[in-house]
Amino acid sequence: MPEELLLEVKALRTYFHTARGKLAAVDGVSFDVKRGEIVGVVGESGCGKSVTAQSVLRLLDEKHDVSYEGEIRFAGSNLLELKQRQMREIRGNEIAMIFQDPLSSLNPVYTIGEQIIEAIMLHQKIRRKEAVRKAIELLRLTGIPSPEQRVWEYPHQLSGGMRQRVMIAIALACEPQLLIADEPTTALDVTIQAQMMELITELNRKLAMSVLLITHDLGVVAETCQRVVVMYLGQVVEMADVASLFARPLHPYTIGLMGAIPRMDSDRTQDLQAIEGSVPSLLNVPSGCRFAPRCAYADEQCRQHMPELKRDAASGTMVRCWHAGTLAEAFEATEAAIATETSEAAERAEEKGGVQHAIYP
Amino acid sequence: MPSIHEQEGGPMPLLEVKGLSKHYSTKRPASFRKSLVKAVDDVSFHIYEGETYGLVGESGCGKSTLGKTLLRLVEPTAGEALYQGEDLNRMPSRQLRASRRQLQMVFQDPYSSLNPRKTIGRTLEEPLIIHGIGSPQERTELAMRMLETVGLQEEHYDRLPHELSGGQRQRIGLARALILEPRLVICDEPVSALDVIIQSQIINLMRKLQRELKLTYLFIAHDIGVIRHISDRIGVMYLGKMVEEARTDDLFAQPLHPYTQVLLSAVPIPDPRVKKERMILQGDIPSPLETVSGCAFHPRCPFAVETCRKLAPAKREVAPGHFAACHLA
Amino acid sequence: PASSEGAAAPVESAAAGTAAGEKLATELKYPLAQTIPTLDPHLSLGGSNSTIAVNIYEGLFAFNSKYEPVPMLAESYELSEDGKVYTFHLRKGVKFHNGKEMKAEDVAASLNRWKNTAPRAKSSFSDREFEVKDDYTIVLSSDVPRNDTLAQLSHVLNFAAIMPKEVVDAAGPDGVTEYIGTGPFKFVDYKTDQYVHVQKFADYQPVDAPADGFSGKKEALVNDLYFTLATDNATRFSSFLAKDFNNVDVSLDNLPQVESDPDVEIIKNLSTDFNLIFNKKAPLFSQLKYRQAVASVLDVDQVLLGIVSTPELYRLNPSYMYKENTKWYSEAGSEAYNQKNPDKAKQLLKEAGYNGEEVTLLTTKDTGTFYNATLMVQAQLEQIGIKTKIDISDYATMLTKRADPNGWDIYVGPFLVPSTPSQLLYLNPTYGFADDAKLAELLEASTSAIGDDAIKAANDALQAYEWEYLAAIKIGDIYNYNAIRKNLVGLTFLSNIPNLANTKLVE
Amino acid sequence: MTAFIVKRVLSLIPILFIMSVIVFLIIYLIPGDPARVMLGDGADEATIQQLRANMGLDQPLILQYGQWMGSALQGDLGDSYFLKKSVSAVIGEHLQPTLSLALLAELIAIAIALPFGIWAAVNRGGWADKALTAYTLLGITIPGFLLSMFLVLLFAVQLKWLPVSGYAPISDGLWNFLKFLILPGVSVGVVMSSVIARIVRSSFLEVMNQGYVKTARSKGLRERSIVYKHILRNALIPILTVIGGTFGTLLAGAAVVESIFNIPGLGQLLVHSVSRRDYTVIQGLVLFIAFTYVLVNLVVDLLYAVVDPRIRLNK
Amino acid sequence: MEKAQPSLHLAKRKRAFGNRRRGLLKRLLASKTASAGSVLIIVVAFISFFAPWISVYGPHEVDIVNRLSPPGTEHWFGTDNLGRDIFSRVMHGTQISAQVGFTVALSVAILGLVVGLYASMYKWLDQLLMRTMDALFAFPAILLAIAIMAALGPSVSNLIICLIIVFIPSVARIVRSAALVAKEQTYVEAMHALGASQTRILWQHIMPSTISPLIVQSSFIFAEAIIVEAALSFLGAGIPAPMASLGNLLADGKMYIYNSWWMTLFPGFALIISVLAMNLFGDGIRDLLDPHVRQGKGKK
Ligand SMILES: Nc1ncnc2c1ncn2[C@@H]1O[C@H](COP(=O)(O)OP(=O)(O)OP(=O)(O)O)[C@@H](O)[C@H]1O
Ligand SMILES: Nc1ncnc2c1ncn2[C@@H]1O[C@H](COP(=O)(O)OP(=O)(O)OP(=O)(O)O)[C@@H](O)[C@H]1O
Ligand SMILES: [Mg+2]
Ligand SMILES: [Mg+2]
Ligand code: NI
Repeated sequence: MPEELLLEVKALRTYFHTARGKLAAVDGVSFDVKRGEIVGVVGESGCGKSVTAQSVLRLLDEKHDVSYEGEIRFAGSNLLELKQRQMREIRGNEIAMIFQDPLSSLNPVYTIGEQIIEAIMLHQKIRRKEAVRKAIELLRLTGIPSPEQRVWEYPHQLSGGMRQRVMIAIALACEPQLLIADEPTTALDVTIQAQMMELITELNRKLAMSVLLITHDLGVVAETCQRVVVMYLGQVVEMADVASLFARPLHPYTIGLMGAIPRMDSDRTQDLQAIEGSVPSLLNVPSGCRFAPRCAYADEQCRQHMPELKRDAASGTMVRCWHAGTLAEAFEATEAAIATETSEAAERAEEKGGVQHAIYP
Repeated sequence: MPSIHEQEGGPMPLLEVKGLSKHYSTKRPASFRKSLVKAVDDVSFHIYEGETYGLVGESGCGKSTLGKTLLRLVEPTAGEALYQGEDLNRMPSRQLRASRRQLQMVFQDPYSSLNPRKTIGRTLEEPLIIHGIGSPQERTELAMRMLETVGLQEEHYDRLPHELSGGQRQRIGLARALILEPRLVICDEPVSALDVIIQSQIINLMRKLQRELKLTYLFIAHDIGVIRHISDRIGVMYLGKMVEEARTDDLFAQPLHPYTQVLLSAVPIPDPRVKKERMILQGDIPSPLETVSGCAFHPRCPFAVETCRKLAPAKREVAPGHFAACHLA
Repeated sequence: PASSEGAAAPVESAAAGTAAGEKLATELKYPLAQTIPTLDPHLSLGGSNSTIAVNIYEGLFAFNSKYEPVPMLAESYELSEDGKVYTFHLRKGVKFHNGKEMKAEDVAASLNRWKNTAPRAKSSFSDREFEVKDDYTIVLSSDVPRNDTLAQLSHVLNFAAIMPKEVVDAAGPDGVTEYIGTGPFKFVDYKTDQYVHVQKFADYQPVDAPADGFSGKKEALVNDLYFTLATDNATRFSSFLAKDFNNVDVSLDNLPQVESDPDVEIIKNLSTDFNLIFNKKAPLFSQLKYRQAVASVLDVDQVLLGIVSTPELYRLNPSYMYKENTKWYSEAGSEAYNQKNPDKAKQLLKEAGYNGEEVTLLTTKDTGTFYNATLMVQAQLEQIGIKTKIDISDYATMLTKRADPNGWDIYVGPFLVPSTPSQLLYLNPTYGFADDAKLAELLEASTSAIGDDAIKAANDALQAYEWEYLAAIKIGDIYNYNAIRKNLVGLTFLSNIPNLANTKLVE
Repeated sequence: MTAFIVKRVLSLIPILFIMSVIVFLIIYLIPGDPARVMLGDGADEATIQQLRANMGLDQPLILQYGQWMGSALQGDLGDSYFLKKSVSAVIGEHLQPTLSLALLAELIAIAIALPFGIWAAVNRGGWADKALTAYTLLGITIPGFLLSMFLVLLFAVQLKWLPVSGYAPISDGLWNFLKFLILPGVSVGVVMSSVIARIVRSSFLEVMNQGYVKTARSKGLRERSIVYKHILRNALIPILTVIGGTFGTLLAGAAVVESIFNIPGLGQLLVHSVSRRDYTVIQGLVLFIAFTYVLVNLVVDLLYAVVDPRIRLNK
Repeated sequence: MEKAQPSLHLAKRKRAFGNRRRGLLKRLLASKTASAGSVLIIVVAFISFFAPWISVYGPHEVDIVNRLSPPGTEHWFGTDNLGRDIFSRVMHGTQISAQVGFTVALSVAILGLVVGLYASMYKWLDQLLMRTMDALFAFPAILLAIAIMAALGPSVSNLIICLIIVFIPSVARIVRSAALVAKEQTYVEAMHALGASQTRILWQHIMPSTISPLIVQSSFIFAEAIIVEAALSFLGAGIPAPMASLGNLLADGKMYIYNSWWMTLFPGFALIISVLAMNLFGDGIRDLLDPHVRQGKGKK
């Protein structure tokens, strides 16, 4: 049932109660993940991706720090209404998470093996010896050399990338239905990154594991995701399937995002393209469209009124912009130019292909 | 932009590394045998003033260790690191502390490198206080300006690290390194947690600072696009060793070492329409825990010949300014 | 328990006073409130020591309840006409715990060691030696008559215990290493800081006289006797409540808890006297006027109340002897006792030219009573304008400080009950450095007097002079309460030392 | 590791040496001497001096020290003036009760402190936390003798479940041994537990918000496992230190409780020895306590490295 | 790229700067525990300071006729076995004990912090300092107290010296343990990279992680010092007589606990209040320094 909704986030608001006041880090986010689907989440740093992810698992300190509003439906039940004990059944079992910060997310006083084994034994009824074997296997899968030995090392003895892979291994050990991966490959070199994404997509295919992939690497998004959610300042600004997003981004922020990717063929003497200005403070959000202060196309309407997330008739993309339609056309023009460049680049790569094909028959 | 320093007979390099090694010995469980991790193994290179030296390599190949060893945050096992002709490894600690004003580091792990008890403002002012720069007022002002510079707001001044997002923390790390206006900054993945827009802003900023202040960067990153954009020269590390070193354009035009070739082929392309054939490395993944005879890459190298299995290749200059450690290059 | 009544035959059918049908316990635990510095009876003055020693050892004589010496190991004695030569005839067939028969050589060795080590014995025996005449006869002679000889030999503190010669010869300076006597109980072991275990001595030879005080017939009515150390008052009392002990000293605070218990008898024991000692070498109190000033102001009721908190537990007594000690009790000079006359005191101070010098009161908190008494005295001194300071330290430190003529003025403390004036330490230089020719002379006269009337006269003169000279000021005598379970039969006390021979525990 | 232990044990030698000198000096410094105490109130000066001479106390300090050191080096710590036994035998006798009491009390303390402290930390600000504050407050302020008296009154005198006081060696049977130790164990344990519980709470608060706790939670671990496995071990170092400290303190003897419960332990021995100036015993005891304390701390330090692999001791 | 925003006005920044400082003070006041603690401390200090004026009886004034009288209008807290007014004695006792406890706790905290921190930093110092601490610990308090009192004379300050020596090791060890953990954190490495001196790292970055256990331990030592003082007093090595201290009062009360409970109850109560005040204050400070707690204040 590929169309079955596994996770459905509806108008989620996550508030932090700080000394400076109540602060909505996530402000009305809605999206869904279907069973077996890989959904990418991209967005400006600090826009609330990690908070959204952790809200789904309700990992934030509800006693003191946060409160939620809205609905998070997972396999039919609203997670926000569950008791902590019921939540525990879901965590790891149904939904697993890879954290963004690998060092502080690993317990410094246990070997990585211990931490992986713990996850394995928690969800699979097997004996420890078997679990050890599995842990080593998982490490091997994540491309960590000499896993038999590494498994007994402590987090501080590993490199940044290795720690990240340990996090991945822990999450995969749970064999969840939904994997939330918060920037799982930032510390990995491209070869290992590719290997990791391969691993994840394979599990996705084989076990119909859904993935919510938070990343900054649009390359990874393009290669692995089926749908993409674009966030900006606590809100979803655009949501589309991957092809149409890259082909026809509608929101000016998304357009800016596409333009800022450093390309392999860019002019190195030039500055990279970037959207001017910075994200406004969460304590002081603009009343209208949240992107308006930085948007080149913003007009009075944008500054006064917050646009709703609406379906764009042409592409089926959900977008939060008053000018979605007009902007798309403007983008397509530039896109065409880039497309030719890319295909040229691809051709060039093809020419040097001798080497590559020699390696990979 | 290749700079004049790279030409033969140019001025003295700002940083010259000779035969630097860092070996960790770790205890194996259930046995008293110790094993040696050669995290950095006999690495030599140099960096000129005002240039950006990009460092790429497989995860776990020793890049971070190299960076930390250079600044003597971990004591090297062997070798020297000459900063302006003076060996950092032999410098008395007082002098070393003083030179650290000019040598800064951005840590790979942004959260744990920030003191969880200090507000962001305090963290940013700390280096200024250490080196006795400015009055408290000026320091505050400088810190606030730095916050804006890296795309954060004034409100973040009073926050604590755990109240920030990953990318925000990373920017704090960068801001802390840059606030001293150092001469050499070792950036260990300074932009990995940033979205491309802020990443672009930061990279542009770093380049601007470099132009204005003649900053020198040792830039460790996994994002080939970023590395390519910012670096003047690039070093490729594999298993603790420097396997290739060249000017950026040369490297991209003509990668000599097979590992470099694999690396470049694996770069994901941000276009769902292009389905690229990626090179996936075969063979056993090597480990710095085991000593491999011959070339460290041979177990995975498709071209490996008998010599590769027996003899470790030395780094040699294949083309002008283009070094590689491969028998076949 | 009721079931045992009449069923079992008495363990000790021969025991004196054992009623038919009684079942006697074979084991008795007796609480000891203080640690035992040494088990050597000759060495120590401590009460704990004597409590144990009187069961293991015996002397030539023992006090009866009137503090009169009664022969114990001695069969009889003779005193020469001039009162200078004592001849002691020993009982025959008395066995030591090691099986050896007691002979004159043992007695001479023991007593010569005793007189050389025991502080109390020193003044009266320094010029005399116990000599062996034959196996069962000992002779003691001196240049002057010594009317305190028998009392000294009877006293249970610094006990003139008789032990085998070998033991005496083997003794080091810090005491004997074997505890062998002739008493009704033999020493078994001393578990440091836990208990001393003694056991009925089967070959014990009692004297054939009624038991009175420590004199007369003794019989061990329990097989095993444990002197259990319980230094904490509350613990001792709780153990009594829990029936671990069958007798215990009771503080005023605890009294209500046992008073109403029909199984418990509360008895009052004369426990000690209290005296105020002057340092006669101190700048102020070397002058008689100052001592008189203190004597004038002193309100002993208050001080005694301060010590025991209830009028029930003290009695006024101007004599340095207990009233019970009929031979030596004297009320001479008692006008000076308990004057409560601050005006006179102030006058005396003025005459003496008191100028606000600070008076140091030496005390210790190791036993609460010293301290409370000192505080009360302090309050009274301050009342007449004497500036005071309390120097409080632990007991050992206090002992050392007191031996030093510098640094203290007044010390208030109890004195283990003397039986003759020669044992009054404050009358000689030991305590407070009394240094007065007339006092020494009168003291000498009181011990060398022969005949009851002569003794009484000499003693009255001595005490009258002491109230003039004021080496010390008598404050009074205090009692303590003892709770004794009714099934503990026959326990008596003398000078607050229990006599456990003839004591039985009915189950 | 072995090198570290060896070095640490060797470092004992100078400590013990310096301590022995200091103890000697202190003993010389404080007034009072064993001869006077032994002879008691009213002994005359000559006798005292004679006994002092016989005990060798009239000799110059250096000479006394030399003699003591000489035999100490041969493993002979001298004889007790009062107990007529060798010091090592005396210490040996008093060690078992103290050790038993210390172990039991520490166990009780930990059994109370860990769950209670954790519970309070997890419910920071809640009523569990307030209960802990009240408990620790009472635990630390109620004098040991009061608690002991209360326990005795209730369990020994009223309920008659346990004996009032005393001690039986373990060779008398386990229950005989334990029944004497339970009440003193509890009264010491309660005080210790309030010391430990507070540090448990505060250490827990330090680490409870770390990232790895989130990771553990996201694995679906039960809260118990998270607390006892992940948080506890990270919070353990200060807790271990305090446990080590309290245990060390207990090994030096709990004089008050020992005296109330009549347990012939090192604490009583020390107090008695000090009060009667049993120099050789004091000397031996101080050195012994120093020795055990160094040992306890060595174990604690070794545990640091076991608990937290990042801590390197021998570098 | 040129920075787009106009830089903030200096005035505005200054305001922010001021805000931050005020925030700290405000937080201190806002912390319920800390302010409750401070209030209690002030009350205790106030009462004990004005004790001579509040009570009609002197603390050493004996009145044997009225000994052991229960609390009433005449003697609010009753009298002791010598007829001394318990109220007055408790007030004076609190003053002296709080003074002893506080001085000892504070000095021990400071000294223990220094010793523990430096021991954690240098291996050779560690050996030297911690072995010294072991040695200090091994010295029985009684022996030390008797010796110090004998050598320097009995006085409150000498008692304090003795107690400080007794308690330093426990604090030093706990500080060291926390510092050993903190020292291996990456942010400490980062401070090295910035060129911070050892001293700075020690005091600015490692020290804060030791504060929490330090405060917990010190607030205990406050109570412990008062109680140990009682034990020492009993051996004549405590606060010189006839000064009243809470410890002395409790020890005196022991003899009369069943019938004259007021001799124990009131000093005990005073002790609890003083210790509670210190603990609350300590807890408040601890919470202020905890980054997570700081933030959590917002909810509700
Ligand atoms: N504990 C907290 N208290 C207050 N604010 C917080 C807290 N945690 C996060 N925030 C704020 O919430 C916003 C969203 O944070 P989040 O971590 O979700 O960002 P993100 O999208 O994951 O960014 P990045 O890509 O940089 O990781 C940020 O502005 C951050 O500063
Ligand atoms: N403290 C340590 N003890 C033991 N081994 C260590 C230690 N630190 C690093 N290593 C090992 O050194 C090697 C190099 O690590 P390093 O962190 O330098 O890699 P890196 O190139 O930075 O990798 P990444 O890109 O994943 O961050 C790794 O094998 C790692 O396990
Ligand atoms: Mg994030
Ligand atoms: Mg790294
Ligand atoms: Ni250049």
